[in-house]
Amino acid sequence: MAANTQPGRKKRESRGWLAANRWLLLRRLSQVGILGLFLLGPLAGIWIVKGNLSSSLTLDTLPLTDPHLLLQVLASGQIPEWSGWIGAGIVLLFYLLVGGRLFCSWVCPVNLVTDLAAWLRRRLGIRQSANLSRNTRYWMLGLTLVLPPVTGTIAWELINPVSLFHRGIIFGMGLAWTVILAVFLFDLLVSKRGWCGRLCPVGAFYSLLAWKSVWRVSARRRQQCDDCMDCFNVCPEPHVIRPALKGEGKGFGPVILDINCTNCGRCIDVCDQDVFEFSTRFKNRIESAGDPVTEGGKASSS
Amino acid sequence: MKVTRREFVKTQAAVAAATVAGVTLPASKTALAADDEWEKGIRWDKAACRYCGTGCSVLVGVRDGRVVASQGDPDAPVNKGLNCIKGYFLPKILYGKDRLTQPLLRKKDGKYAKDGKFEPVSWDEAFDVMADQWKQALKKKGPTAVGMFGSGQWTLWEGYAASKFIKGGLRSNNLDPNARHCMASAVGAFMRGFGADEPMGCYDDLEMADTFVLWGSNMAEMHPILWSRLTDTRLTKPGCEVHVLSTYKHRCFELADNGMVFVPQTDLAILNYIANYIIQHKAYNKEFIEKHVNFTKTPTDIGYGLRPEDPREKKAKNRAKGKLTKISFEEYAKSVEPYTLDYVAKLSGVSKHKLERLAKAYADPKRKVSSYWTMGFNQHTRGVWVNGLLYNVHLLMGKISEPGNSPFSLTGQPSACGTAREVGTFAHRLPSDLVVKKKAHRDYAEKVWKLPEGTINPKPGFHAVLMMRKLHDGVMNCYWQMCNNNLQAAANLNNESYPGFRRPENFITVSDPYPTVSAQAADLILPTAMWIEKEGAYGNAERRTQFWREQVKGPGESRSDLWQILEFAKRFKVEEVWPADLLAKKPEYQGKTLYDILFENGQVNRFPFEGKIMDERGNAYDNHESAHFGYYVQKGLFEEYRLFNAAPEAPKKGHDLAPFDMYHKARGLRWPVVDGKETLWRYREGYDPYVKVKNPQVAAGDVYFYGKKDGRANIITAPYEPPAESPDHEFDLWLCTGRVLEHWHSGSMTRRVPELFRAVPYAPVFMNRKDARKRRLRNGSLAKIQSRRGEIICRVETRGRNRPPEGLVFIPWFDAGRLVNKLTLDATDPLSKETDYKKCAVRITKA
Amino acid sequence: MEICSLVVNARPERVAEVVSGLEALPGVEVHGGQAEGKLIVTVEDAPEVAAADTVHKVQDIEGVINAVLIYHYGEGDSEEEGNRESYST
Amino acid sequence: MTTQTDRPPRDAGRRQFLVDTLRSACGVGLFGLGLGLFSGRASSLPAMRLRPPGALPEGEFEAACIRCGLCVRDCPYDILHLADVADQDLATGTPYFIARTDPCQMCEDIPCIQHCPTPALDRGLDDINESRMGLAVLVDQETCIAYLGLRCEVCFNICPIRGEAITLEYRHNPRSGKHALFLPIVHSDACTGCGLCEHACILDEAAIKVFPLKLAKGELGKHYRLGWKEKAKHGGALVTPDVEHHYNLPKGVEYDLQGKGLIIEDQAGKAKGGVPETPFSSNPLDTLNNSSLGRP
Repeated sequence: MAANTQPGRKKRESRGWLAANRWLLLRRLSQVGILGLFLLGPLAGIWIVKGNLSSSLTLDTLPLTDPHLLLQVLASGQIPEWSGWIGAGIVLLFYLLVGGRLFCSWVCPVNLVTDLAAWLRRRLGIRQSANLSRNTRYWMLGLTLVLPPVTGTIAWELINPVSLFHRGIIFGMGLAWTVILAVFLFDLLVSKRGWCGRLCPVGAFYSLLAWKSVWRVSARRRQQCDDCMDCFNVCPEPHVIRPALKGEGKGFGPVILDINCTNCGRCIDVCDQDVFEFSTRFKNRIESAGDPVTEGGKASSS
Repeated sequence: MKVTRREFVKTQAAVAAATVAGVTLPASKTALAADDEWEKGIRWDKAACRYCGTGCSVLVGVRDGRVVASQGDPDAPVNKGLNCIKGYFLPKILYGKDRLTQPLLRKKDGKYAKDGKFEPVSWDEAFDVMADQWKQALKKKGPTAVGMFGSGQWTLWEGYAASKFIKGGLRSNNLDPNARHCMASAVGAFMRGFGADEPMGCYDDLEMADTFVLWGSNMAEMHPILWSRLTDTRLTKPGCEVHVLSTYKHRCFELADNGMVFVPQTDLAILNYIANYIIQHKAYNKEFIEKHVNFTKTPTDIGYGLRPEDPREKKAKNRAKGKLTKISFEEYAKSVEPYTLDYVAKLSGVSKHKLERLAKAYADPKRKVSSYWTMGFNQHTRGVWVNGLLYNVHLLMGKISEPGNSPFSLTGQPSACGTAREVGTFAHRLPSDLVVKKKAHRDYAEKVWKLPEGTINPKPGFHAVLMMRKLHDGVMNCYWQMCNNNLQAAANLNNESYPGFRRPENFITVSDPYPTVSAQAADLILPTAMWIEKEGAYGNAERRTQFWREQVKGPGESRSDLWQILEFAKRFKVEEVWPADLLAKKPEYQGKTLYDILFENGQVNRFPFEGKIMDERGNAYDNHESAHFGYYVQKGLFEEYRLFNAAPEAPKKGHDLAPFDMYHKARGLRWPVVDGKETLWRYREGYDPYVKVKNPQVAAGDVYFYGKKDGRANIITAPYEPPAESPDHEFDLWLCTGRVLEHWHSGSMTRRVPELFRAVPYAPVFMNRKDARKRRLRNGSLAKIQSRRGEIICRVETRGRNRPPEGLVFIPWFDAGRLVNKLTLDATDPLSKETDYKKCAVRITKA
Repeated sequence: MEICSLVVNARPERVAEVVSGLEALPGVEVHGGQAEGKLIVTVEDAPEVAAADTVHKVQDIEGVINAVLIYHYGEGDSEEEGNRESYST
Repeated sequence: MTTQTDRPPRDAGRRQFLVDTLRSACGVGLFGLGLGLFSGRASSLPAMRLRPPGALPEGEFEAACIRCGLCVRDCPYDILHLADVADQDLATGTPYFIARTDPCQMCEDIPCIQHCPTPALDRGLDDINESRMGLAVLVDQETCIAYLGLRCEVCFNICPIRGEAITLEYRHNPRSGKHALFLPIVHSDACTGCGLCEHACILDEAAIKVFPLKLAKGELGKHYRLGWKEKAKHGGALVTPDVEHHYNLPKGVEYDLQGKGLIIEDQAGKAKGGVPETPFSSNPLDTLNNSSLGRP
């Protein structure tokens, strides 16, 4: 069971540390890079981008707005300004095209906290995890859209850790760290990958955008899989791997099409057999059967 | 002061018994019983406010050697318990964080060096280095190489001691006060018109008059309590009218029934028009003119007091000439004839209707008119003329020296009258209107000061602007600036005063409580005890002299200006400064120091000092000068000074001051004080005791201007002449400078009060909205203001309290960070030598 | 510590005499009321002379019409009065 | 569109599914309830915190503001802050400023509202003087030294719309007898609530404070109008004007109904009111038209 606590160790030993963490580093670079861009203004006075993830203005021209937030504003009965609509449209298009929950692993600052919690949980070998259904986050998403008309305010934003943490870093933390600490402890002690995996409505919202997103992880060389289970241990959403990796018999293509996959690339990093790689949703042919899988084909996930 | 339980219970018992018996116990008992711990320990005593010429009286609360509270003096007739916002914060000005506590000398590796860094030194070392520098200068170039720049914020005896030391001791007349910047033109006009300085009316005219005319005076902000009284008269007296004339709209316009904004310098034309109106309508007081007035003419085209080589000076036909020549009434009438309503309306930009209404107010015999003016008239290249033109109007109507009718020259500083003008610390004057030019005056001064005949130099010394030029040229090498911040106040800082301060061979000493702009450019800084950290006396605008006792000790080694002057005088042996023949006339002075001769002369050290000054309520006060010198210095100086005004053989009459002790009891007395009785209106029989003395046959209630030999005042003609520098295509805006209510002068005290700094932190440039938009500026944007002499950067204020017309901007000069006097031109009134801070040409661009 | 206060009615013409008489007594202080002829007097216990005795003596002073006790404050023995913290902070 | 999950046999699976759904539904519901209550409390703005110019009224502001901080960045004087989680009295992340420490400088081009992505800050506002961030109220007339007769007027001097938002009422000072009081009076129709006056107030605790409009303003009942204002607006009496009144009066007594009332001329023929030298009115028509001789 040692492998369980240190997924990717074999890869690290055989191919070196870099190969075992390539995508992880890139992801962190992206997350910290985006944070850095926002911090350049207040810290160094170089105003490339103003605002925060909820809504921002790049070089005083390009507006970007979080679509989920815009929905909540709409739900509370307010009609956003044109810059709000355009900003949300751009972000929506991007994630629809590129990668749905890409936001969670490549942009969201809270992911740093939950990854840390998951890593620590693995190292400490904490195994008990509350049996929370993964669909709770969709109920939460529903809640965030129901509360505004009922309470007349965007209630979810009062404690939304994603915007709180990001705004805290840029505009001053205040007591926001308590909410972040709660998320960390929740993930560490109460439920494995509890927040991102089960509760976060923001993640749920972006997962909906992953419906037809192009950039996917594919288990192309799934035949070489030696069942070492490292990918399952390290993946925040383990249930997405099974059909792509083991579903050849049932006619599943090699591409992980589940909308909950955050495209984090950890599986690619840790797999010693190089089973996984980034590719697109179109390359979903089942090698053995020879015929390409049409969109509507059984192999594609609904 | 601890109150033991026993005493507390005993007081309770006494009060209980008193209430039963219906007896009132003396206040202290009941106050004790009121048991307000904090109040009990405070010792209250009266003092005159440190700031403007209004002269409000305040009570200062001291506990454990620190000023802990203040209040308006409810019994003071001027302010009756009220103050303005600066007065409210008086206790805080003593305790700025960066208060100077030790003499600081520029030194490099242990020795004085012009480019050294300031290091703390002892008083002895400071005075040794200073005396050495002064003696070198005296030896090389004689008395004109040294000079002192005094202040209208000095106490009476500080001015008197400085005058004695510089004029009597060092035999140099280079002593000028900063009152040269504020009241010199007023003095000039008083002397030419009436032969005696200081207004003839008093503050009660604020209640007696029914028409007020303000000329170049933002009373609402510069004399707040007087404005409060004027407003009250306007509210409560039916038919009362307020006319306000200024080059921009300020706070007085809120109350003005007839507000007029005129083009700078055209006040000369407006006044001539009014005189013309009065003559055309035959409204003048024929009988008054025939009995009490002479008509005279003054030379015109007299230049602008610039450096001789300036083209404008070369062009002047009668440069700085002021000799009056007699003319007839008809000639005078003809001289004002050209100033018709049309001409003046076009020239001044004021509508005909408004001008006519103003002229009617003056010409209506039933109306009691009081005119008030300050720097708008005095800081003016024709200041003496414009003061005179206003007196002409009042004299034509005979509306003068009577309750309600009063041309009243308001004073800027708290003791410009008391110290600078009455004590005569001007470069051309001796105490109480005597002048160094006249032999008789010099003789009398030498007699009083017990100096050999011929000590006092007949030639007037360098006035304020000339001093800066002489420093710049290296003609004058030692300069002692006391109780003012002239580097920030003097005009043309970049080209005149700053180079003068930093010229290598000059030695600049500044005495100040705080590290001001002047101190930063000085070579030696002497920490000064301020305001109630020394026994003092101020004379306000209505000839009211007010005393106060020393309430608290100055911080660290700070000493009063008086102490510094007397102590410095000890450094000069009489042989080092007087020629042998002069000394031969008084051989007993040989080997003595100037201090011995001038201050231990049997008169100044006549009154003993028992270690404490007591008041009538048994409170004891210190007096650090008297404790140091061993006699009651202030009383000695004051009583000797009274020989100039109260002694029977004094050359100039009508300036009598009461004995020293009366002033500690009274809330100030308005001189001349004869047999303990004050004078309210001068030159009017019944009010002024000297009228009968000088003219026994005067009719009851009639006027006699005894300042002049024939008892007649002078109406002096003066034409309109353009200012020294007007806007042109390159510098297209007028610049006017001045003050705001919340700050005093250069802000060295008031900007150290947190609340006042927060209220008005930095000097903005008040600008008309259209002018701002033409230059792509708007409210709050940074603008660069340039003149031919310098530039500064300020924030634009288009919605401020002052609303300039198009073509004019206003910048207050309280901000040490925005030295507006880098822009101003050092043009002066050639007669009074007072700088015109109200007009120069600037351009403004986006910073 | 014992303190009491009295109103001492004295003949108007002999007030000065009464005042000097009163102040001669130990622990007596006159606070005011000379004008009205009604003297406000406080009596404290002096060393080995109780306040009560002094009150009686007041009656016997020449020119005193009568003395009325208004306020009386008695407290335990007076030594610890010294160490009690005084009123002002 | 549901997620792929592997399924145990049919009926147990359905029961399991129902249980799961119910559990997460009520869990989320409870959480929603708590959040709703928490948000309710945040809608009453505390006295000390004011919204930027052009903000929607308090109830709607939190609904529109998406807490992006663009206004905080655009304010040239850095007066705006975003509310912290701990600020129970304020919706987290929404912008506010505190007048006493950093008042709004009333920029004419109002930079802070130009990039707001939602209607929280009304971009339509083009004149800063139209904004209503709050209302200044001179709450304490006992400590305001202007009301005590001193010449302060710091709040009047600093106000950018002096003369409309705040004026000085001159009143006789009865105590001193010869001075006037200069009383600052705030007018709610012009005051924008920028807080410059509260910032400048020289007292240790400001006597003039800016309150949210709801706290500061009373409201006149819709049913009642102010008669003199209506008459002025209307330019004349709304109803038929009063007739000319005539009275039986003893000799030498006049009666002015709308003005001075009873005017008793004293024996010397001089009416108490004015000071005419002659008994005749200066206007001949008065004498002619009011003469009893001419009555039809």
